[in-house]
Amino acid sequence: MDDFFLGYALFIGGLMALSLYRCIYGPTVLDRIVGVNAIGTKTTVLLILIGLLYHRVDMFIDIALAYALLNFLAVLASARYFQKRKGLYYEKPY
Amino acid sequence: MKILGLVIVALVGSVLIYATVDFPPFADPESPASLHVSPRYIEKSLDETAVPNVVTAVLADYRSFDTMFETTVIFAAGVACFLLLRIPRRRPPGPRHFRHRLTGLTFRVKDGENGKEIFLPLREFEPVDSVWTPHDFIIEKVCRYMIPFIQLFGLYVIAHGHHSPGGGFQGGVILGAAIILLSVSHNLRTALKRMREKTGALCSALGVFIFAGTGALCLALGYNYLDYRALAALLPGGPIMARSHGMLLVEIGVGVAVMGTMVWIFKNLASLGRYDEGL
Amino acid sequence: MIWQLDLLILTLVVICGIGAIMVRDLLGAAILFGAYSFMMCLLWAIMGAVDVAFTEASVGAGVSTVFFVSAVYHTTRRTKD
Amino acid sequence: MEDILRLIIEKYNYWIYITLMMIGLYAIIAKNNLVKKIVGMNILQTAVILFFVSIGVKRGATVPIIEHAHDGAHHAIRAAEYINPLPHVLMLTAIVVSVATLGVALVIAIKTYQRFLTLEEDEILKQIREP
Amino acid sequence: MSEHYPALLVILPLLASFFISAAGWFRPVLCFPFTVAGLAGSLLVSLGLLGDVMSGGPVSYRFAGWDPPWGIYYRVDHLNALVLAVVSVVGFINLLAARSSVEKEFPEKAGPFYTLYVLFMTGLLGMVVTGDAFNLYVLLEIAAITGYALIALGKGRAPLSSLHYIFMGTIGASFYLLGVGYLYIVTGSLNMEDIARLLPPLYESKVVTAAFVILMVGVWLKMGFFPLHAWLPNAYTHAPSPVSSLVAPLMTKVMVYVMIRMVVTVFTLDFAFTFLGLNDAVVWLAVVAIVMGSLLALSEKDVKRMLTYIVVAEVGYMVGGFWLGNSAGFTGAVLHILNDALMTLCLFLAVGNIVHVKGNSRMESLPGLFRTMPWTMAALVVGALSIIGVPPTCGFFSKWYLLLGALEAGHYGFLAALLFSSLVSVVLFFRIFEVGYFEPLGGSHGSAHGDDEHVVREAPLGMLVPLWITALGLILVGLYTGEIVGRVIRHAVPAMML
Amino acid sequence: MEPLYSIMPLIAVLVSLGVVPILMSSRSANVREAWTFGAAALKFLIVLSMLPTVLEGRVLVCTIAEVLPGVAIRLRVDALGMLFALVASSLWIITSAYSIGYMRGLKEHGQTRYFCFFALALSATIGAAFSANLFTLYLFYEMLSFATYPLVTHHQDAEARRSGRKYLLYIVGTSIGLVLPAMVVAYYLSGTLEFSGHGFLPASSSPILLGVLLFMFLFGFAKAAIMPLHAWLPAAMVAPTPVSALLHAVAVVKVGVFCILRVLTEVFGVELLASLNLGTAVAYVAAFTIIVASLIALTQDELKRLLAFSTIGQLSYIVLGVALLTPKGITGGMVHIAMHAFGKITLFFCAGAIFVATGKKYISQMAGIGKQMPLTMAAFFIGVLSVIGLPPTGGFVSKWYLVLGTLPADQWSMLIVILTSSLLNAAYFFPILYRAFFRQEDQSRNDVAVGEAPLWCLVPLMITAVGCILLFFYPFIFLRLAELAGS
Amino acid sequence: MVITLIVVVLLLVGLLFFTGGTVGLLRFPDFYSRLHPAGKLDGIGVLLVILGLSLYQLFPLTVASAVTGLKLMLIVVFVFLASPTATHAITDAGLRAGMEPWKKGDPWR
Amino acid sequence: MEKDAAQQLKRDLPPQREWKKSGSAYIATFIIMMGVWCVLSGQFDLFHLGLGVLASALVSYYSADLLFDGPMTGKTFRTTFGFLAYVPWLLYQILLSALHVLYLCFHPRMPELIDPQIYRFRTRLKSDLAQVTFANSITLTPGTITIYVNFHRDFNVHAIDPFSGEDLPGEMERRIARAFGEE
Repeated sequence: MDDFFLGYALFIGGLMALSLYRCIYGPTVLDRIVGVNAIGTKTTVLLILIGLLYHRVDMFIDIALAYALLNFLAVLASARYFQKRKGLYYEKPY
Repeated sequence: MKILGLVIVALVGSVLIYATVDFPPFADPESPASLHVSPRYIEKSLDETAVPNVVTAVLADYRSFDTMFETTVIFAAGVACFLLLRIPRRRPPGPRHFRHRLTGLTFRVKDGENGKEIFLPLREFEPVDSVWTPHDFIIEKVCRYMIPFIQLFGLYVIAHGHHSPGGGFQGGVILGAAIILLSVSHNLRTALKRMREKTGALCSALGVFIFAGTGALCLALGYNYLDYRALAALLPGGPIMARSHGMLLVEIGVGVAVMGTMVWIFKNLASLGRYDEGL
Repeated sequence: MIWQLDLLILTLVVICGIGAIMVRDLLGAAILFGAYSFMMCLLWAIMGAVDVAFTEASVGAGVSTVFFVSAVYHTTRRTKD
Repeated sequence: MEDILRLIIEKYNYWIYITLMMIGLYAIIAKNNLVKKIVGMNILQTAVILFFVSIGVKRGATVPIIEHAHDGAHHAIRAAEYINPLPHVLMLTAIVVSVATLGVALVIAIKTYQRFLTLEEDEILKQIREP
Repeated sequence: MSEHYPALLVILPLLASFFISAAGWFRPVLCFPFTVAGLAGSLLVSLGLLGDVMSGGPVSYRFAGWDPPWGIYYRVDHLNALVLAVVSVVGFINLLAARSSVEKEFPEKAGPFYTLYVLFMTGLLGMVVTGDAFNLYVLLEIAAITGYALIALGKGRAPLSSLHYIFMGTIGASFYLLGVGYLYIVTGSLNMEDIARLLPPLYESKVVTAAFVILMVGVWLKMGFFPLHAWLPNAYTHAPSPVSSLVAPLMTKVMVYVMIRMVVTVFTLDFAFTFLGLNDAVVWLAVVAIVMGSLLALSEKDVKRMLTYIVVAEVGYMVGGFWLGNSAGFTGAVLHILNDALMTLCLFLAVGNIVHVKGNSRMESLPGLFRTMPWTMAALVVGALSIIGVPPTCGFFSKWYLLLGALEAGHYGFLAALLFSSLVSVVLFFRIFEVGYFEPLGGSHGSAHGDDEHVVREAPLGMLVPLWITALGLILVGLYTGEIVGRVIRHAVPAMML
Repeated sequence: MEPLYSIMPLIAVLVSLGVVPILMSSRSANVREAWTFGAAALKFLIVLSMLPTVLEGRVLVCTIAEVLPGVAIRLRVDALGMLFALVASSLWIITSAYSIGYMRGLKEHGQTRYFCFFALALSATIGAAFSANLFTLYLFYEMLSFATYPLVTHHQDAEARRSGRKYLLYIVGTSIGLVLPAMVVAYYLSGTLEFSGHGFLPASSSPILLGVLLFMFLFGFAKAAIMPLHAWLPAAMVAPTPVSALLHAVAVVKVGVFCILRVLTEVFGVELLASLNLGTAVAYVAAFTIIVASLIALTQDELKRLLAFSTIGQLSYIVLGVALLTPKGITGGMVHIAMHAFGKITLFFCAGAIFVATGKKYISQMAGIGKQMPLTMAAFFIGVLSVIGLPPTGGFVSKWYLVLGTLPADQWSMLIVILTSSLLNAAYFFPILYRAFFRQEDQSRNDVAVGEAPLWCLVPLMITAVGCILLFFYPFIFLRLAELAGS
Repeated sequence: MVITLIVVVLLLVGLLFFTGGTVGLLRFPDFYSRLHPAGKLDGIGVLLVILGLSLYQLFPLTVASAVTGLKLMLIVVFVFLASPTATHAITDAGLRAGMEPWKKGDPWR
Repeated sequence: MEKDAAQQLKRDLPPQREWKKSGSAYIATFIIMMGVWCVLSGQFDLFHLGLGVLASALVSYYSADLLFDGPMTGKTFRTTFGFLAYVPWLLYQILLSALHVLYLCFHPRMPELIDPQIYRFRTRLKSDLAQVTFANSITLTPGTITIYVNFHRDFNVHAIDPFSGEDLPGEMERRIARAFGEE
């Protein structure tokens, strides 16, 4: 079962790498935010999987929980940036 | 500059690589680092301090002096942000901008005569920031429901640092994040109403004081600084449990300090020290 | 220590780091830095440093990105490099 | 050749920390934007943290939280079963320090911006030179 | 109580910081008394500690009651006892002088200012007293963060300078931490003496060499040793005067102390001097530092900025003196830590007074200053003479030992650099004196003003008194050099150098 | 003989230092001058009180602080120091009086500062005279350099600034660049800096090193104005005349020479110098200076500059005398300190008096001045005699001993140098006298008949002139001291 | 065994959703449409995966493992609370920042 | 006429949200927090429970008014149960539309299939909580995102294709109304 979890975790890691593409090449900042949000969700899962691989899942849940609770704070703050009437392209498009 | 950067990076990199050649292999259980000091921590900490989380035991007891200064660093950062950004003012400014809720027009209200604040009728007008943000009750509502849980979680993390990962710092950051979330989802004024500037600042100083004071208490009781065994005279459970409880006390101090400071720094950063409106 | 995952995440960390440095927008840099700290958190977790991972999680998700965003909010997003 | 390959494989974690360190260092020195430099500074600090945490890793060991029954009875603890906790302790402190530095650095960057209305170092220096 | 001195030394200011911070919110008037109380406490303790060490040899303290390699361990020998006394004395004197400036420049922020002041002192004192390599890092960061903030408080381009300081300081601290990590990876210990015990069989290891190099580079960055000094002049120049007179005398000196401590206690001289044989190269680097520092100082038009370059040169003195690797050089370096702290304090305080009265410290604002601010300028002269190395001010004696050390080591380049920098200092300071002594242009010399003309516009007494305490201290320390060397520093000289 | 521990030397040094705060705080010119006088008299008395002890051949010692291992700040009154201190302190009284007249006559500014630094400089001079070791000597030497700077630049104009720079460059530059390392090397070689009658440098050191060391000292003490490091002295003549008089005829330059004497006799020691043949080398340097300075003096028009070059030459007599390494030569050199001081100060006083009374600085303007100011010019004449070394003035005594000194040393060339230079001296001094007494003044330029200088100026120069003559008849104290020092 | 099978199936389905989310994130034309797969499919994925994992670690059934299971479900609850809010916040921000949604026929962004 | 409309609108305005603390809210918060604490803690000895009581009391003291706007009534409990009953249906809906979006994601000719549109409609839900639930439900359902809700209760919904967006508000609104007792 461990091997399965390992493979699974690796696959999710691969998906994270793909999401990272959006983070880095996302044409706008909002795309990057979306990418980071996706990565954050996957991180939560990955943390629990790591816990299972260590056979100490109870030690890792707290971290995952913290992520679940706090992950959207960053997204909210970045969204707030645009809500405060700052243009998407602040000075010039890059 | 780029070339200089590359040269320096290359120099440093070569030194680092040079050193790495002689490192013990990665993850080697026989490396010197794993054999000299740390085994004792792992093997004895449960017996000596009754704390299964070795990291916490080392952090808050064996090397508690480090941790005290870590808290001090945070406190210093808070004071530094305050010192640099805060624009001192006799009276905090009242709401200056009001938005007519029906038409969506924003009015800027000056102070009346003798500097009295003017409030527009709150049913039709709402006080807003100078830069209007949509009154998004979805975010507000959800955050309101989440904040108590986040706070509880933060407290849980502080309290259970002995048994699971976590401790004062993590819990403190989570507690602080709860308040920051309140500020981000509503507005800074709401957060300020919940936690005044003075409270936050005092929290961050108080946390350091709790930590240092615990140590000083041990000193006063005739033991070495931060030697929690001294607390056995005040708490039930003998010297080993006294260590455990002393650690909890210290973790609470760290948590309080970190929470206060995080909120303090955020408020300063978000409002540029004006404390009227922010992110 | 799970070396396969470790290796994967290490690569991602480096990519995130380079991305955060290279992106030509400070808000983007701040957000990528958030991603970087996620990766770091995973890395600590993989190496079994749960406490460090927890700290990185709470700091990276809760505080440092918000600090960055508010700093950028009050300054500018413009960057030449 | 084989030696080099073994060297690389045996210590892959250390190579990555060196890479990160160089990225951070490069950013601090060569980047023009102050916030970018701050990002680079944090990457540098994380690189050191990565190095320390890598020291603590042990093959076949578990997280340094001792498994024990709640009644206090536990079998003998062997150090090899648990990851070295000391680097973790140190790095907790280092992370805290890096957060504190980040806060102060951002505040000072904001102050710089307030004074010069730009975050680009060369523009600031130009302003200083030609007041 | 006296067995708890090493702890109290650091704890008293730390506890005071809470009270200052709280007083800042409730009764701002009390901030200053609390600060004075905290620092006076640690001053007394440090003097007591010095006395203990002088009478009874090294003192040690185990925090939380754990034994050295496991718990944190403080150890005070003659070297740190001396530096501790210097640090606390300088910090205390400067505090007294700071009050007027603080009340003038940022009265409403006195609370946080004093809090940071005290924390800065905590960090420095801790750095000096600690016996644990990682603990040193944490304390270093406390001192650094408070230092950044205090420096950024200045006007003009201070934030930018402070930001550069942050970058360089962080690189330095990270390098230091990395070096400690390298040591940890091969020895598994963080306690300095423990590392030193474990290190000898590992001398051949590349890790130790790299650790040494990277650690030294980190420390040098922090102290502003020559090629790595670029951040220092700006940061110290643009800081508010009470801050620059706090940071400039102390930070670099303490870092020099850290360097000495690292080489002597952790790596041991055997490794640094015999095995690596880097000493000649470092001394040449110090020579370059001294020469370049002096020359760069010559090109400056602002007195404060000039002083910062002198600080750069002085760092070269100390580093070079230590790396000469003989008893006289070591004595000179350690003595220079003491002397230079006092000298720079005196000079920066004097310049602070000028800034307080004149608003800036550029050359244009100096003319006629000897007439309007005679006391300040007189103290400036004393400080300058000390930098130049004129007996009986203390600067002469450290220079004497350094010269002797250079002669013993046969390092004539260093000798020449010392003399050269002294000569340049003469030019530097007499340029200032000349400007200050001669009247402003406009031909008001000669018999235009008679004798009874007294246009004295001095800094407040609160700033003058500390300045003069320092200036007299310079002479007193000079006169008691024999005592200091004989009773303290001689015991600190490592056995290998004797 | 056992040294006598006494606090008197310290008091002698500190007396003038002690009046500085009083001078600074008092506003009335009269009070200031009274205090200056008092201090000067007191100092002279203190020095005088130690004279009998010294004449007995005993030594007074006072240790202040042990600053380096084997090196203390220590005062010691021996014969040579006594000789010098006696000259300096006695002349301070006279100069004080003269200063009052000069400063008031010209209504100079900054008189408080002037008197303060004057007192300071005197302290340093006495300190240097009583130094027991090289370190203490260096201390006071530096102190003197810095204390005289404000005096030299007293006028605070562009010229003063220029000369001040030159002054510092030469004096401080050499003392830090040459004396300090030489001192360190000496300490390194012998482990002590304490003066001793036979020199403290170990004879086993390498001769080349010793030679280099000697020349570092010789040129390092640039106050002695040995060529080529003499240029500061003419430049420093921008100072007010009393300053030039006291400091550049008595204190500063004499301290330089005094230092060299100390180095020659008590650091190296006569035997060591003789064995290495270094004395001759020094003598040649001195001889060169004597001749060249006299030749340059011939071409000068400004009186004070001429005097300055004359001083350069005369100083080298002293060095030359000691460098001969014969007892008579040493005695002559040492006595010449006193003799030259009296003679030269008279000349300077006269120059100042002329300037105060007429405002004239140049020799070419001084035609017929002897008729207007007969007393002054008479004193000038006596001074000239003394400097040239003609009887009945003190200068003859010292020159006589110098000449005697050359004989056993078989230094014929030196004898010729001395005689030639005397001739040259005469050659540049007599034209002035001739012009003053026998040339008609230029009526077109001077409409107003000018009388003598104020009394405060006149009396001191008369006293010194008389002193010159008295020293011819009663040179015994100085001779005794010099012989004590030489033995 | 059955449990294992269920767990595996749940995980695989979750993985499918994750994959879909990522592919959508990469493929969809503009930022609004990218949010659909990224924000939501991931949420579903988390639900399924955590359900599976909590089921897996529930055995052997003890108090501790039950609590752990509950905690895991708590994560899901919070993700389901936070994720739509975050999505909503981003879209709102995008619209206010002046980003036009992609219409059929517009060029690819 | 227009004036009347304005009056009407004014009456419809939601009252200014106020932060009221009431005893029942404290108690309810305390109980909820204690329950969550037990789940989080997993240790049921006296010491940890005592800490839990302390922590819950602290949280309820500090933020009871965040969790509950006003005093607890019977309606609160009814709403809670209604909401719990609504969740399974929602999950089912989410799964269904998730499959649809999944299909879109993997479809090779995806660009032709999707047709993003913004739907606007006015809901009849009154309470904030119900509206938030509705908005979040819409967002949670793949294929639709609530962009903005103004205080006229106008929903702006972004749908990825007509299939996802066509039956809004529809069934979902009805169920939420039932759950929150606004039938």
